[in-house]
Amino acid sequence: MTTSTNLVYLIALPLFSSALLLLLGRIADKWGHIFATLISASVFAVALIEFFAMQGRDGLARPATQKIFEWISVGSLHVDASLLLDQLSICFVLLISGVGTLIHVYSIAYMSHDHDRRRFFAYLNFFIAAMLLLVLGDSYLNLYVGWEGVGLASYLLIGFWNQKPAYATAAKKAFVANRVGDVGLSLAIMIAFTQFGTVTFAGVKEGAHGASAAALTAIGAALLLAAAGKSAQFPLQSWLGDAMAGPTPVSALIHAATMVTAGVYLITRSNFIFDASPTAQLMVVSVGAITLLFGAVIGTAKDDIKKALAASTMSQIGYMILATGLGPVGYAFAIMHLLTHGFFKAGMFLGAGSVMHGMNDEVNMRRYGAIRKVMPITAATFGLGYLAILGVPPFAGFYSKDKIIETAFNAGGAKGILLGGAALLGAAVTAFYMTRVIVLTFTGTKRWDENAKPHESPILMWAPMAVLALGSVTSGFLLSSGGALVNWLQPIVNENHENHAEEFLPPLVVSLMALVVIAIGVALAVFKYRTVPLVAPTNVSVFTKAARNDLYQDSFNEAVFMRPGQKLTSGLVKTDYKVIDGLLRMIGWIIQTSSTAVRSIQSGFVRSYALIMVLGVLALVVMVWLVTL
Amino acid sequence: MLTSPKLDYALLAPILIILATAILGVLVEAFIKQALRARLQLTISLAGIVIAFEQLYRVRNQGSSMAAITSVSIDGAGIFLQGTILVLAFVGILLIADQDHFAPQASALPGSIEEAAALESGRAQTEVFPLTLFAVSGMMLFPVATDFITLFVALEVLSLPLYLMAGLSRRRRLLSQEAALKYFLLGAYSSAFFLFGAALLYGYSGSLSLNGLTDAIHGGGGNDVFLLLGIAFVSVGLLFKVGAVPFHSWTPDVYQGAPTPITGFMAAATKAAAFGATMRIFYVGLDAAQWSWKPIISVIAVVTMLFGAIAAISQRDIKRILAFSSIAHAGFLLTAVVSLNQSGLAALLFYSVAYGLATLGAFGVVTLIRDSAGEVSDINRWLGLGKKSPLIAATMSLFLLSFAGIPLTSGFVGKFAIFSAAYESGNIYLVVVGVLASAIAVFFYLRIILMLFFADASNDSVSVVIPPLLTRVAIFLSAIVTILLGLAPSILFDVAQNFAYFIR
Amino acid sequence: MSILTTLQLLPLIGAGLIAFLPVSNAKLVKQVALGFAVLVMIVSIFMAFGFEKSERSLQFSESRSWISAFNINYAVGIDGMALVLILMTSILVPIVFLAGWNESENGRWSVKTFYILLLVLETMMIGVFAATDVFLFYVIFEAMLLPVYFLIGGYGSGERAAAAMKFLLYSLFGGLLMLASVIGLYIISTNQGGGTFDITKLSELSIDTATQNWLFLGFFIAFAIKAPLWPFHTWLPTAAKSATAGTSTLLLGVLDKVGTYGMIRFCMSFFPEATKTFTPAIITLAVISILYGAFLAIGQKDINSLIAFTSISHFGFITLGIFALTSQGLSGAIFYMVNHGFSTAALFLTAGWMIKRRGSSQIADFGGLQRVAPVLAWSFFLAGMSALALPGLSSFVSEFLVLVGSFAKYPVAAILGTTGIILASLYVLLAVQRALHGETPTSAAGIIDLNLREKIAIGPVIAVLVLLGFYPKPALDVINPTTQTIMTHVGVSDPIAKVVK
Amino acid sequence: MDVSNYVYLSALLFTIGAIGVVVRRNAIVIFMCVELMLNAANLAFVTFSRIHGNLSGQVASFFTMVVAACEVVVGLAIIVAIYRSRRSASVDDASLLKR
Repeated sequence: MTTSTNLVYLIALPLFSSALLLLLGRIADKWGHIFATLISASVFAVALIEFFAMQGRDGLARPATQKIFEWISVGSLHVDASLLLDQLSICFVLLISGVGTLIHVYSIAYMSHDHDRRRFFAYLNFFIAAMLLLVLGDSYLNLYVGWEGVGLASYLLIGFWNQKPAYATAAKKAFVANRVGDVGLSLAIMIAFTQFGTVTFAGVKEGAHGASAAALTAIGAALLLAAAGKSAQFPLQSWLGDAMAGPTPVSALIHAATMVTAGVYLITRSNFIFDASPTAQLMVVSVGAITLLFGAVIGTAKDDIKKALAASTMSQIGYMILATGLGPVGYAFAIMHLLTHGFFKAGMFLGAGSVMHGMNDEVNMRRYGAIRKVMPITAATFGLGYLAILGVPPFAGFYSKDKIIETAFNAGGAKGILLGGAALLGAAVTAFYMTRVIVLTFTGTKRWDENAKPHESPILMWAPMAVLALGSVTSGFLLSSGGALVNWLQPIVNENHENHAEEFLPPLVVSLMALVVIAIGVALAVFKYRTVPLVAPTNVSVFTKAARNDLYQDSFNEAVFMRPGQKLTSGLVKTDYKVIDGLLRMIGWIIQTSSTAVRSIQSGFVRSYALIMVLGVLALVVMVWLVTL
Repeated sequence: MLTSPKLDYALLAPILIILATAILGVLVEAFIKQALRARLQLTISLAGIVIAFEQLYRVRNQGSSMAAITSVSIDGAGIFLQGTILVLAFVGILLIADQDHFAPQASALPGSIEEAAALESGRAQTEVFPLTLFAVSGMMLFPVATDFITLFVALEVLSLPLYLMAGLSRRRRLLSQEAALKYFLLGAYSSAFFLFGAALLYGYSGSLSLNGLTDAIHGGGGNDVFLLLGIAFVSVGLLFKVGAVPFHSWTPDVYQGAPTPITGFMAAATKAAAFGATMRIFYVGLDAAQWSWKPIISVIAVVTMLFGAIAAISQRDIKRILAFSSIAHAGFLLTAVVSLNQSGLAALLFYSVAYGLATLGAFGVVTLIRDSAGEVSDINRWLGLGKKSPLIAATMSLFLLSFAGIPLTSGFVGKFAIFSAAYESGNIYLVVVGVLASAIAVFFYLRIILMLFFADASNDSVSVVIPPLLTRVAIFLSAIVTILLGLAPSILFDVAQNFAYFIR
Repeated sequence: MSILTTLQLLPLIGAGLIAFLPVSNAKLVKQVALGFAVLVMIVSIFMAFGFEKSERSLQFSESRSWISAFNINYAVGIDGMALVLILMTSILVPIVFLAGWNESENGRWSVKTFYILLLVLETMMIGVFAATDVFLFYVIFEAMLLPVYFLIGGYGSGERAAAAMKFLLYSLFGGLLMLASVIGLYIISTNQGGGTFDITKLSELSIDTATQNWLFLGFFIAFAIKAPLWPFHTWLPTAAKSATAGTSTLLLGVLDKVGTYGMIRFCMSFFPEATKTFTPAIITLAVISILYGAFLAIGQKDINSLIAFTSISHFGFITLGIFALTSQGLSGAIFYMVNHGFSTAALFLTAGWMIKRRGSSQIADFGGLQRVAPVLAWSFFLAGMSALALPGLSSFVSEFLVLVGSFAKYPVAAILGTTGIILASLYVLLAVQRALHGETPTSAAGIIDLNLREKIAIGPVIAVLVLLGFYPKPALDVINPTTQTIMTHVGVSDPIAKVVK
Repeated sequence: MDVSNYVYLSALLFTIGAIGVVVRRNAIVIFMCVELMLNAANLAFVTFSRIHGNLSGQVASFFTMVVAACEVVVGLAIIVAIYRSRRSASVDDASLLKR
């Protein structure tokens, strides 16, 4: 363990620049975007410095910590605002700041016509700060701060154009769904504190050895809920598609490359919990497997290019989650897929943004077609990303995805076959829907309006795309050559150097199987989309309908949560007035009524008053008599 | 050899001075010419009260002595109550001084030519002053009397003038006369019960004095039926005077019909005197038989507190509201009676000053709110007065808050003292009921404040007259004391505590 | 003379001074009032620096005999809890003055009266937290209702008279129940060698179980009405709807804290056994409040009643934390009180500006405010974020402490409470969406942004929320010793982590 | 004759008076019923005085008579005044003050 003094800059720089841009207001309009981009770049620089410094250290000295200040200290609960940069977090830091900087650059051009560009960059920097805090926090609570911070950033950015009610609603939906997940994280923290008396990763790890299975499973389940919320996993997946309301760079950075993968980070970071609880692991792999298919199926039916990519993201994160549930060997592959995915998916999103930029913000792929001719660079970079996500060797996805499928099969027994089968099937469907995107957008015949004048994007936009495409091509090879990433992460996620003793199938066979199903998927798509009608056909199978409707996830949520919730709310509002306040009014009414009744005794006749007195005397006498009994 | 009885004139002097002043007032009424009368009567009355108070102050340390052959016991509580009554009477007379409230010739037929003529020529009679002083003398005697004859005489001396005074209103003569009639008939009725009860107790003990009664109870052997019936009947007389349920019926009608300054004086001073006597009879005479009357008085206290609070809610006439409020307060004071401890007595002493002055102040304010036909006691027509004359509205609110027992007013301290005495004596349920009744009562006090301040003025001619100087002084004094006793109750409470004892 | 007495006297002197100013010169009145409020703030901050946080006993104590017959004293003194609450009060008052510079002008009475009432209220608000004599506390507790009553009834809007009445009746009812208990305590102390109202001495009495329970209830119901807790809450939305923004701020931000403060200061100190007996029931009420308040907040159409219901939810959290009886829960609850004060201030003040500009308090009448008045919109948004306890803002720290503190002992309650954070996001974001987002309706297009005075008013509030969110240590350091003292007194200790390292 | 019979008689008289007040309408008659009650008390005083063998009771009865006389003065004054203005001595007519 090394102490560092630089870590705080990673967060402070973007945070303060964001605050500055927001506080200065319109004064900063002219230079705000440049300033923000420079800050992001400098964060990346700091990250690189730290990375090389870490590489220079060996073994146990690699992780670096920095205590900034004592944050919360009550009773036995001590939480410092302190940061931890270890082999795992540095991967994220580099990804976030690297891709983040590229997207800053891209956005300068993409948002150039927007009146509020400065605000956009402020949000972006805020996101970077929060995301870095998420991966750098040394305790679950610090992580939680970043966790909700990125949620807020995501909310702000999805709703960047919140003058459109639908966009504002999408933002709100994302935040609320994330909050459901946050409940999970809160619970995990509470259980951890109750069990271990601490919420630092190190402390919990230490305690996990002696903890009961039930406690560990509970923490695991809670963490999984959190991950599902943030990473759009089943059953909290529904917000991601709507989140595409945000500007495309946001979709690329937050809803593809970084924030949505935070769930994977969380589970990987908590490996000591999951490794000790098979039940929790089972839940994780189930969620991963379901989501990877779920996302893939939705992806096949989306005509909105961004939503198709979003479904794909969901599915790909499903792979990562699946991998994290596979035990110590899986984490590294999950992270590897996360990193490669970060390149190719961000690249593709930026590509999509580039297409939209040239097409008057048209997102319907049925109105594209043959765009490669007018936007060759975009088409090329997108194509490279496409190959990467399919898992065509030697592109990045091949190295990461195949490993996950292979590890899934190796899980053993029926579980292994099920998981492996699901992963394999997912690969086939991925091939289908990604090919569909390519066919609909870049090849075939042009179907766009006459007034749309597609043109290649400026260099500020295509350069980042190119860099990411390069990553899509090379990252897989680089990360896996000589087990680079696996070894790098081993001290964190696989201390005991576990390996699956027996292989269900030899790696080569798995790769071949994967390639075969991918080929089938591609072929099907190419065949099916020879011709593309401008309007989506309506006489389609129930499956297509279901896929178009996101497998009815929104209808389900509406029917099960939203409408009953609304009923409950309006019911309670009525109850509050009628019952609770009504009870009070009733007391008032009773007093008022008895008061009116009492008035009638006061008849005004002196003789009746005398009679009352006589009755009073009699009552007194009776009481006296009673007392003496 | 016969010796003349030792009367201790010094101790009796305060009462005698008031009586003498009253008689002087009668003479003035008879012999002094019209134009000077009112002013002279006022001067004499106030002077008499001041001198009486001065004498009382002089003998304040000679408490614990019996006077008039043990018929009167000048003890701490007695002196304090006499002082209280004098103070209340003083303030009351300041209010009464505004002759505008009184019929120029009470005996004249309402609306008759004589009445109009008397009014026009300014030949108004001012018998109200001596009447007041006679009543005061009775009130002063009532709480110090130690035998039933003296008690009865004092009761009548205090009551008879009040019956008349209730009928003296200048406006709404019929109502005023009706009030006088009701008050008189019911008052006489209750006195008869009191007297018969006294007779029964005499039958039980063979003695007319409270001490003799106690001795007899201790000694036993008497006929318990006489004792119990006697207690019941004597209680009727006392409970009538304090306005406890079910002997309260006269209160709202008389309060409403009587001239407002008289209502104020009556409500404040009678309550002090009657509770003083009640305390003495129960503490000194019937302490030994507390098993018999404590439960009954407790029940009456409970019923009275709740009844007063609830009944007031649907009232719309300020004087009737204050009447029911006084019933509720009688309930609180009965709580102090059943506490049967020194704290209860001290609380009662303090309360009678605090409540009395606030009552005088409140009725003083009522006299100011008028239209062309005289006072407006319908609170629906008080709407928005806070806008027209904030100071008067604020003063009225102060008194109402004191009645409601809101902290920083004298009423709160009084209530607190009474409840703690009750709690101390173990009657926790009385505290709880008291608290609930206060909560109900708060409603109608606050509603008046609400009407004064938060409602818009109704479009009619109700206005606040510019107060005559003496009324202003009376209201001002009451308000000052109400606040002062709220902020620094010690100045009076310590005194009350020192004086809170009876001798046997 | 203790600095606490000075603190209480200053606003009174201010009020007295204002009474002699001409009614016509409203501006001068406001300036003098603001001057005194700022002075009080400075003195209280000065006091805070002199506060010895390691010291467990009461500080800046002063005691003078008041009503000797009952051994009632004017006794003041503060511990950490009282200190933070007094600080909050003294900081909020000038902010309220500044924020509502013109809100006194459409009232039933003069501007002068408004500020006299507010300054008197400030004296009482400081006094109620400083009092160490139960009688003194009770007196202020009840008396401070009156200025608020007149502030709501005289300067509010809508059904203000009815709202003021409901508020006062409800509070007085609770107060009277408490009076019975106060008297009970006094009598018990009399029986145990010397009647007293001194908090410290009263907490050392030995009271039998049944009596403890009854007396506890007397106090607790009063505080539950004040706080307010479900089902004693219905006065709050009505009051908040009618009161001016400044009054609402002080009512919910400070006055209602007396309820939760009292639960700690009195219920727990005097009746440790009863506290334990009633804890399950109270925890249940607290959880119901959290969820109920949140649901009702979601269902509100009026922006002020929405804020009121969010507060009911938050008071649920505070109560949960208090009665969880762990150091995290208790410290969290105390810290929550402070944060809620500022957070609610931000909400009410910004909402007040919105309402004043738009002339309506219906959320539906707003829209697209972010485009028209960005600073106002941002302020409201941040206030909303504070209400939903966003990490980085101080309310998060306290909400987390409350939940983590109660989880150890009452896991079900804590889990249910945690779901409240989802509901919180709903009620805040629904309002934000309706008011700030979407197209700007033409009727709301003329809304102008905050002026400099308003910015100066809201700035410190948000700054406090952010600063204490990042660095709560100064506050927690002061609060923690109080927490420890109370826990020791009640006789509970924190649950020990199951797995010991 | 047994002296206790006088006590019974006084009780009877008192009861008659008490009931009379309730059932009669004429103010004068009501007032006379009250006087009857006072006299019943007097009788009781005197009887008890005899029983106990002291004079206090007899003294009391003298006082009562004097007081009753005063009461008559005041009472009649009021009744006459109200009769003059209402031309009726029925107490039921004087019932404006109510509720």
